[in-house]
Amino acid sequence: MATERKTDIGPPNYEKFLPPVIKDNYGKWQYHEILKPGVMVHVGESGDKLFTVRAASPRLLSTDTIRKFADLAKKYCDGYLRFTSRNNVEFLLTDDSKIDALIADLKEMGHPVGGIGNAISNIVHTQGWVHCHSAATDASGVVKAVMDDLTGHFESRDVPGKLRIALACCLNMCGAVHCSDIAILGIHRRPPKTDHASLNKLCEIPNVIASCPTAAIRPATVDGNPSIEIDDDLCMFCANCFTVCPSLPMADPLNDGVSIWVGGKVSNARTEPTFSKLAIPFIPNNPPRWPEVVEAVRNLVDVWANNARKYERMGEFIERIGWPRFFEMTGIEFQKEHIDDFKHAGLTYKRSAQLRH
Amino acid sequence: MATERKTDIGPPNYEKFLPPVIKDNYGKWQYHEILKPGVMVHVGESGDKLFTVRAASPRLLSTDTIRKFADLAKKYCDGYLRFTSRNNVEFLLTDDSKIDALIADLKEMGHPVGGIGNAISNIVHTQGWVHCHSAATDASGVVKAVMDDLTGHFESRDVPGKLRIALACCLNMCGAVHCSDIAILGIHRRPPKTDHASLNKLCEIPNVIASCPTAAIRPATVDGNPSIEIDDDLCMFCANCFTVCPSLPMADPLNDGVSIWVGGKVSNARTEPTFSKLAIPFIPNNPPRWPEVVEAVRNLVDVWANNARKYERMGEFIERIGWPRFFEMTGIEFQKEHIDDFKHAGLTYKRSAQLRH
Amino acid sequence: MADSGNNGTPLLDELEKGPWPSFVTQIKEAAEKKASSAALLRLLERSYNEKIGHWKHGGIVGVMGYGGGVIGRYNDLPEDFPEIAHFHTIRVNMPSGWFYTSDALNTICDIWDRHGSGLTNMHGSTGDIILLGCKSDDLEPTFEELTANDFDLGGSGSDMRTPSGCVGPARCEWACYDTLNLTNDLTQEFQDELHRPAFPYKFKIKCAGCPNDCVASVARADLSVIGTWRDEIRIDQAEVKAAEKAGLDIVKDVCYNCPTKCIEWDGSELKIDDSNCVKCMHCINTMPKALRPGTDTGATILLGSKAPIVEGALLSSVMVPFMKLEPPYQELKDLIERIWDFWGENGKNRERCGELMQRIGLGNFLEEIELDPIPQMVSHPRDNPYVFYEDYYEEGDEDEEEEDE
Amino acid sequence: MADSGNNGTPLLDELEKGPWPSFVTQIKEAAEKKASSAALLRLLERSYNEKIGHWKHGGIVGVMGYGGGVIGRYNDLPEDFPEIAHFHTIRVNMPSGWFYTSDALNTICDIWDRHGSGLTNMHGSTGDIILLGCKSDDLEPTFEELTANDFDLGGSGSDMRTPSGCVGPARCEWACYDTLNLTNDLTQEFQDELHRPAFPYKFKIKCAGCPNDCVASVARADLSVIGTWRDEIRIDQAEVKAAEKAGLDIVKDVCYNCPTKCIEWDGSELKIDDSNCVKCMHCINTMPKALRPGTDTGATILLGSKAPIVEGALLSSVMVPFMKLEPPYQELKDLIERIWDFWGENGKNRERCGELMQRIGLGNFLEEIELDPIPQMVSHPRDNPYVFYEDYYEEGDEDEEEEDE
Ligand code: SRM
Ligand code: SRM
Ligand code: SRM
Ligand code: SRM
Ligand code: SF4
Ligand code: SF4
Ligand code: SF4
Ligand code: SF4
Ligand code: SF4
Ligand code: SF4
Ligand code: SF4
Ligand code: SF4
Repeated sequence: MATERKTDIGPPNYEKFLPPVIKDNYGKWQYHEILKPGVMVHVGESGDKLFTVRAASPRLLSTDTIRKFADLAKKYCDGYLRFTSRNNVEFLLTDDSKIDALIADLKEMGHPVGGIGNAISNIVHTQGWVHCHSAATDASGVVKAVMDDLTGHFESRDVPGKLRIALACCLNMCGAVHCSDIAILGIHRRPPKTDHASLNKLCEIPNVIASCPTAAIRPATVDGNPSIEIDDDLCMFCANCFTVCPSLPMADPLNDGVSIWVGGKVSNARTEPTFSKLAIPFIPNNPPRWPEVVEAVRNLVDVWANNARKYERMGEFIERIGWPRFFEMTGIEFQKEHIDDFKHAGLTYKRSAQLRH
Repeated sequence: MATERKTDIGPPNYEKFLPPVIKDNYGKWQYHEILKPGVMVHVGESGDKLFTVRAASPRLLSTDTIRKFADLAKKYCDGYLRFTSRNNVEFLLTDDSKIDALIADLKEMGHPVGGIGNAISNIVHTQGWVHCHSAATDASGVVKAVMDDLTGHFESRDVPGKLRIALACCLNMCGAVHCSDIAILGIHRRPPKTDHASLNKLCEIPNVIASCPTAAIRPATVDGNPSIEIDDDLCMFCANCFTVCPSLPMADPLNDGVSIWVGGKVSNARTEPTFSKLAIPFIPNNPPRWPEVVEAVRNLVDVWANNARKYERMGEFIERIGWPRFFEMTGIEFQKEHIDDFKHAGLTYKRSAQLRH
Repeated sequence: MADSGNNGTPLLDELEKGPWPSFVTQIKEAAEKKASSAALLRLLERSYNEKIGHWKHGGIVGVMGYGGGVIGRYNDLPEDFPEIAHFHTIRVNMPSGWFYTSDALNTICDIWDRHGSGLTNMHGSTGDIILLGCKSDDLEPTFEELTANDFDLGGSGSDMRTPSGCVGPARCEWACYDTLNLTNDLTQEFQDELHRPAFPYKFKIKCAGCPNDCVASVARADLSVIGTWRDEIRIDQAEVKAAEKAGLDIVKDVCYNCPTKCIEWDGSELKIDDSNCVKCMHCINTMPKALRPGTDTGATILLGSKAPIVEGALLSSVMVPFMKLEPPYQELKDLIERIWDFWGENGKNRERCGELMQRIGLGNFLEEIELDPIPQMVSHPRDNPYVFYEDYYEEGDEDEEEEDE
Repeated sequence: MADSGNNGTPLLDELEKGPWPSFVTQIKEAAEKKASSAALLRLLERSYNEKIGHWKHGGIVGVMGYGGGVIGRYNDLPEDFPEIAHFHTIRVNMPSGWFYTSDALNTICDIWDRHGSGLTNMHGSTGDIILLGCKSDDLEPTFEELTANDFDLGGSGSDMRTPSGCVGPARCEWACYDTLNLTNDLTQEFQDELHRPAFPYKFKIKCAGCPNDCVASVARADLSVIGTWRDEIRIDQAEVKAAEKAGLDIVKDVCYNCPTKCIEWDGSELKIDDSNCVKCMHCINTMPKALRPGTDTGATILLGSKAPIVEGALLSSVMVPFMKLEPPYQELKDLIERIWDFWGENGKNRERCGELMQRIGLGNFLEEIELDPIPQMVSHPRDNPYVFYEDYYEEGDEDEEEEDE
């Protein structure tokens, strides 16, 4: 039977899922235009037109909702739709007269339309308390609260350029927050609590020791058990030890929370891709709606939206005005934590006299 | 007697050596103008004028020559003169009618006048074989040969901006070549030859081992003597071990030579201060006139002089055209050696798709 | 916060308010049909109360013959929440470009309603369809139904992860190669590497059609394929004027932002010095009707990006500045194989490719994967003098220079 | 290359050709009068022949009561070159700004002709007058004559090195503080630190009057004092026009090169947004008659530059963005003392101040030297998440938040 079991077939070929207008104009699109928030048209060299309507999605979807999207696609798009790399849903129409009805249906369903062009799009995010053992904060809840506050910028094109927000619930950064205009990053702030009883059973002590990048972990015998001890001063809470050993839990309601980072990007447009930099070292978890995080993101968005030049991404804006001014304008206090002390720290010291006074 | 011995008096107060026109206009200069190569005037708010004539110096000076400078200063400048931070001599005149005669005398003496403004000034350099145990090349000889070739650019203002050349005869970099438009750097390319007989007598083995940044040095017993052994593959020829231990000589006629670096600067003008980058990994020592080095520097100067925009320093020029083009234009072959592999190497990899094709 | 716990979800209910669609509503929808999702809802409310997650490290679970594609998950309160004592994730390889028909989506929903929680992520960060939560016993039946319907699993663990690509030529005028075809082709070519972890660590591939990099490949893929061109930007001067008329300040908003200042506008003609253009896309982005990438297109191949654990985050760096990309993509596949061979033999456990490259040095790495060093691979040459010159002359070497006399 | 050696210096003679003044001629001049310099000439010729130097590590030599100021030097062929068996260097502290009278120079020459080789460097890289080569016995008499004539030694070894400064207010319209006075004042204040090595390693101070940094302080001094201003650039609009008339392309050559693009020229008025000006000097440099730094002047204080051995070269980094500098310079001296105290206690042997700062981290270093962290000290905040948060709550801490019920 094993031979008949289907394996290694790979995903279905995408061609099966392309609407005729795409097949006809594949690789021959000439230009696009944004018609209104969340709606754009791509025009082929042939003159054919493809209309896209982009709707918000919470990403965590029940099969019911997926079926509803499928129904809408049947109703308006001959059954063709796609998802985006930021987890929005895109409906692909050839008949522009159907656009408004589709939008009305989507709004009715509770899915704002927007996110195209100079707008704030969906937040790339991760599992959080919904499904991951490693989380220092929830993902979906923070995202929901923040986007509730920013839906207006999703549904319009009233900001200077694109602004990409991402969230990752721990330093593993599955949300790849390291290159986002605004990144929300779950962090632990307390060294792992060692379960000495189980450690030697569940984990290989040499591996545990080797996992620590700062050499904070030493072998030790505790209550007669071979175990480890951790030098608190050397721990920077990366959780790599926990990843290799479940007996070293990091999660801690009193000390977990989020940090906020700014100014990263991945596109090559104008400036090269760059990492996000620390803006706010720590905000405690405050479920269900993390009001301090919402407020902090809103503040960053406002400072950028009100002061950036056209097309200027967050990081480009900050580079132009200088970090001191950024801290001034946002009212964020600059602290020791902002100063890099990792491997390449020295390269972030200001090594010139080019300063505003 | 010890109490009468004069110590800790410090240098003579500079005020003693300032000409009256400087005392009168101290801190009240209004502007300057370059009148011709090597000659400038500073005009005080008072209207007073101070004329400066800058003459080349080999830096290594006999007392005879210094006395000749003193005589010229007496003759033309009421006995006032100074040296510059790049080791040129500056004659300070109040009477501009004397300038030409002074220049004539200087030329007669064999000292070209120039180096002011957009010109190539003197080469900051070091001891070399004249006086240092650490040298991988001579200093004065290379400088003389290179400047013979560039005197034309010292005596005129025919280049786009300032071009600063420096030479250091070993990686200690007493010439501080690390931030020069063009840097000539003496390098060893062979691991130290260990004098096992003397090592344990002259040096402390633990110190020697600790001195090596790449941990290439291990303790070893050789011919019955406690000594060290060096893993050739780990040695990058920094000579730090030799600095702490004379039994590890680095100098080696077959393998010593110079490398050439480009694009550093220290001023804050336009762009921030920056390090020089490797252009040519190795040119063997070829005394007395190092023709290959002269040729290499000339080539770099020419490419810059012919293609840079006004005020553009070497590094700014290269950044604008891109390093690939720099290698193309100079005909220098890009090799493995150009790729950084020291501590922050990863930060020099090209991490974007912004490329010229 | 009085009546939290089993009697309701007051904290999560707060997250049903507001204009953005709510994941809580989604879980509630699934909870109507599925006891597991109902349990998830309660567990999550408890996490919200306690400010801590309740999931444990996964054990090794999966489908027969595969080492990847399933993330094992167990909660740490199995007595209180037996319905989700195990609650594994199945990663299903999405179609390239995330294109679907309604029918295909419904098929997936049918399968998942039969075997799992009825909850998904559309999509996971790597690009997979995430089927969120099922029991160990349901893995194999789900897999069987998926393959029967042409779907297969994605990657997890130390294998090639599910490659992804931007919408590309299907709906973008800037695609410089066929991102969907390449994504699909590589996925099919490397099925074994995708399903059976045999690498030192994960290996991700992302295909972006142009330097806008709409799949964040430069930051999130070990192998980043970024479309580009090497001839001239195509200009429609009339449309440039039209763009200006429509309100674009071409000098300030376009030329001024060009990273190499190689584009000039004098009010009547747009001039681009293409030899200095670094293909950043900005001018094209701002005038999509007037400008288009050239026609001699291909891609830049970059290697090594990853998240920060544990040596620090990396962006990918240039391996091949320009490669033509036409099926069967042999040059690219050969390069990938050489990289895998070397990494497979020399990578330490849990060492990503980009980390290996940094550890041994780009110069050495290039030698091993048989690429010549070129200046395009660095932002600038080294600025420190610590060069490991590889050879030196010994006394008596034939190329030794004559000593005097 | 037949007759090299004692019969002549054919190789060095080659270096008397050409337009640039020749150091060989200088050595020959001295060799006329001094056997030691004649020996040096022959030794050097031998080095040119053999392509290798002939100097050895110096032993500890010096003048009574001082630990620095003399570099011991011995050649490795003392039998062939007995005249320079020892050939030590004396570092003499130059007057600030390298200003001299003819008489002062002649005095030095007289002393050096009496006791040494008759060879000098005017000046050494750190700034000292270098008296190049004398015997051990001549050290003390030379010193005595120098001090009798108001000169004293410079630094060497693990001490404060001879501070130096640019020509500054003596002949430069851009000096933002009195570089000569500060250089001299610090040198006098710290005589003990200059002459008696008691630091972990050397400590250099360089004073540049403005951001042009004509003494390369940012690259070559542990403490870099760089003049700057915090009010507006003074503009003489008429002279701006004159500069344009004289051929300067103000937009292209000036505005375009402004690092923050805060300067604009519309053909009639030059406008500077001083709040965004980073005091780079470029516009002032290009139009010295039209523009001048502001009048509220002072300096940026930076710390830590050095050559590459052995952790890699460093540029100095900002400690105090703006400090007023008036005699007696107490604020600066206090800062220097705090830095020395901390470095003295915590620096490892041969660890420069900038290396210590990097090793323990700028944040910790600032705490120790009692400066508050401010964003001006970094080019950007950290981009890695590895923060050493210093405190955490323990269960039961009073500021612990309420748990439910
Ligand atoms: C649909 C999608 C690709 C896909 O396969 O799913 C897509 C589609 C388009 N992108 Fe994108 N981008 C998409 C994710 C991205 C990402 C990735 C990300 O956000 O994680 C980036 C990189 C962001 C970054 O740098 O951090 C991205 C950077 C761009 C840029 C460069 C913007 C910039 O100035 O930096 C452009 C050009 C522009 O907008 O002018 C662009 C332009 C476009 C265009 C106009 C291309 C075209 O001609 O069709 C498409 C619609 C515009 C829009 O959304 O504004 N797209 N685009 C993705 C939609 C995500 C969403 O739902 O919001
Ligand atoms: C005399 C001297 C200071 C001293 O105390 O000895 C000096 C004097 C002046 N410098 Fe300088 N600089 C002197 C070394 C330097 C150095 C240090 C070095 O070369 O090691 C630098 C930094 C170089 C670097 O960045 O690598 C330096 C960077 C400048 C600059 C910035 C140039 C640039 O575009 O980057 C200016 C402005 C200019 O030239 O327009 C400047 C301008 C000036 C002015 C015009 C200042 C003035 O108004 O008087 C002076 C004469 C101009 C000239 O030489 O062209 N000076 N100047 C030094 C002469 C050295 C020599 O003999 O050639
Ligand atoms: C599901 C997903 C997040 C999501 O909600 O979308 C995810 C979830 C997990 N990731 Fe991830 N990663 C996911 C995309 C990423 C990405 C983004 C990407 O692929 O574009 C990254 C950053 C890019 C990268 O690869 O570096 C990422 C970097 C990590 C890391 C850090 C790896 C590193 O080398 O730095 C870990 C830790 C590990 O591998 O041990 C990790 C580990 C994990 C584990 C398996 C936790 C663990 O250690 O067991 C998470 C399982 C959660 C769960 O309960 O299902 N995940 N992970 C994403 C995969 C979905 C999919 O297949 O489509
Ligand atoms: C004489 C001088 C070179 C010159 O020809 O001008 C010089 C000569 C020596 N330097 Fe230097 N350094 C001289 C300025 C410098 C500079 C430049 C500067 O001060 O602006 C530097 C780079 C800046 C810096 O301090 O980092 C410099 C960085 C070094 C180093 C590397 C130090 C480091 O931390 O990286 C060493 C090695 C050491 O200290 O062991 C060194 C060591 C030496 C020694 C003492 C060699 C030794 O290890 O014994 C040389 C003695 C040569 C001799 O025979 O007299 N010298 N040295 C300069 C001092 C003259 C003066 O007092 O005016
Ligand atoms: S970021 Fe961390 S907590 Fe979140 S899904 Fe990834 S591994 Fe889990
Ligand atoms: S959390 Fe990171 S730094 Fe802390 S002990 Fe574990 S591995 Fe080490
Ligand atoms: S650079 Fe090296 S060889 Fe030259 S003087 Fe300095 S220590 Fe000596
Ligand atoms: S020269 Fe440098 S790298 Fe080589 S053995 Fe000596 S200290 Fe180590
Ligand atoms: S990466 Fe380029 S080709 Fe792909 S969707 Fe984005 S803009 Fe289009
Ligand atoms: S693509 Fe970018 S680099 Fe090229 S011309 Fe346009 S803006 Fe300039
Ligand atoms: S540093 Fe500034 S003040 Fe000093 S000489 Fe140079 S230009 Fe003048
Ligand atoms: S000093 Fe520099 S930054 Fe300031 S206005 Fe002039 S050019 Fe611009």
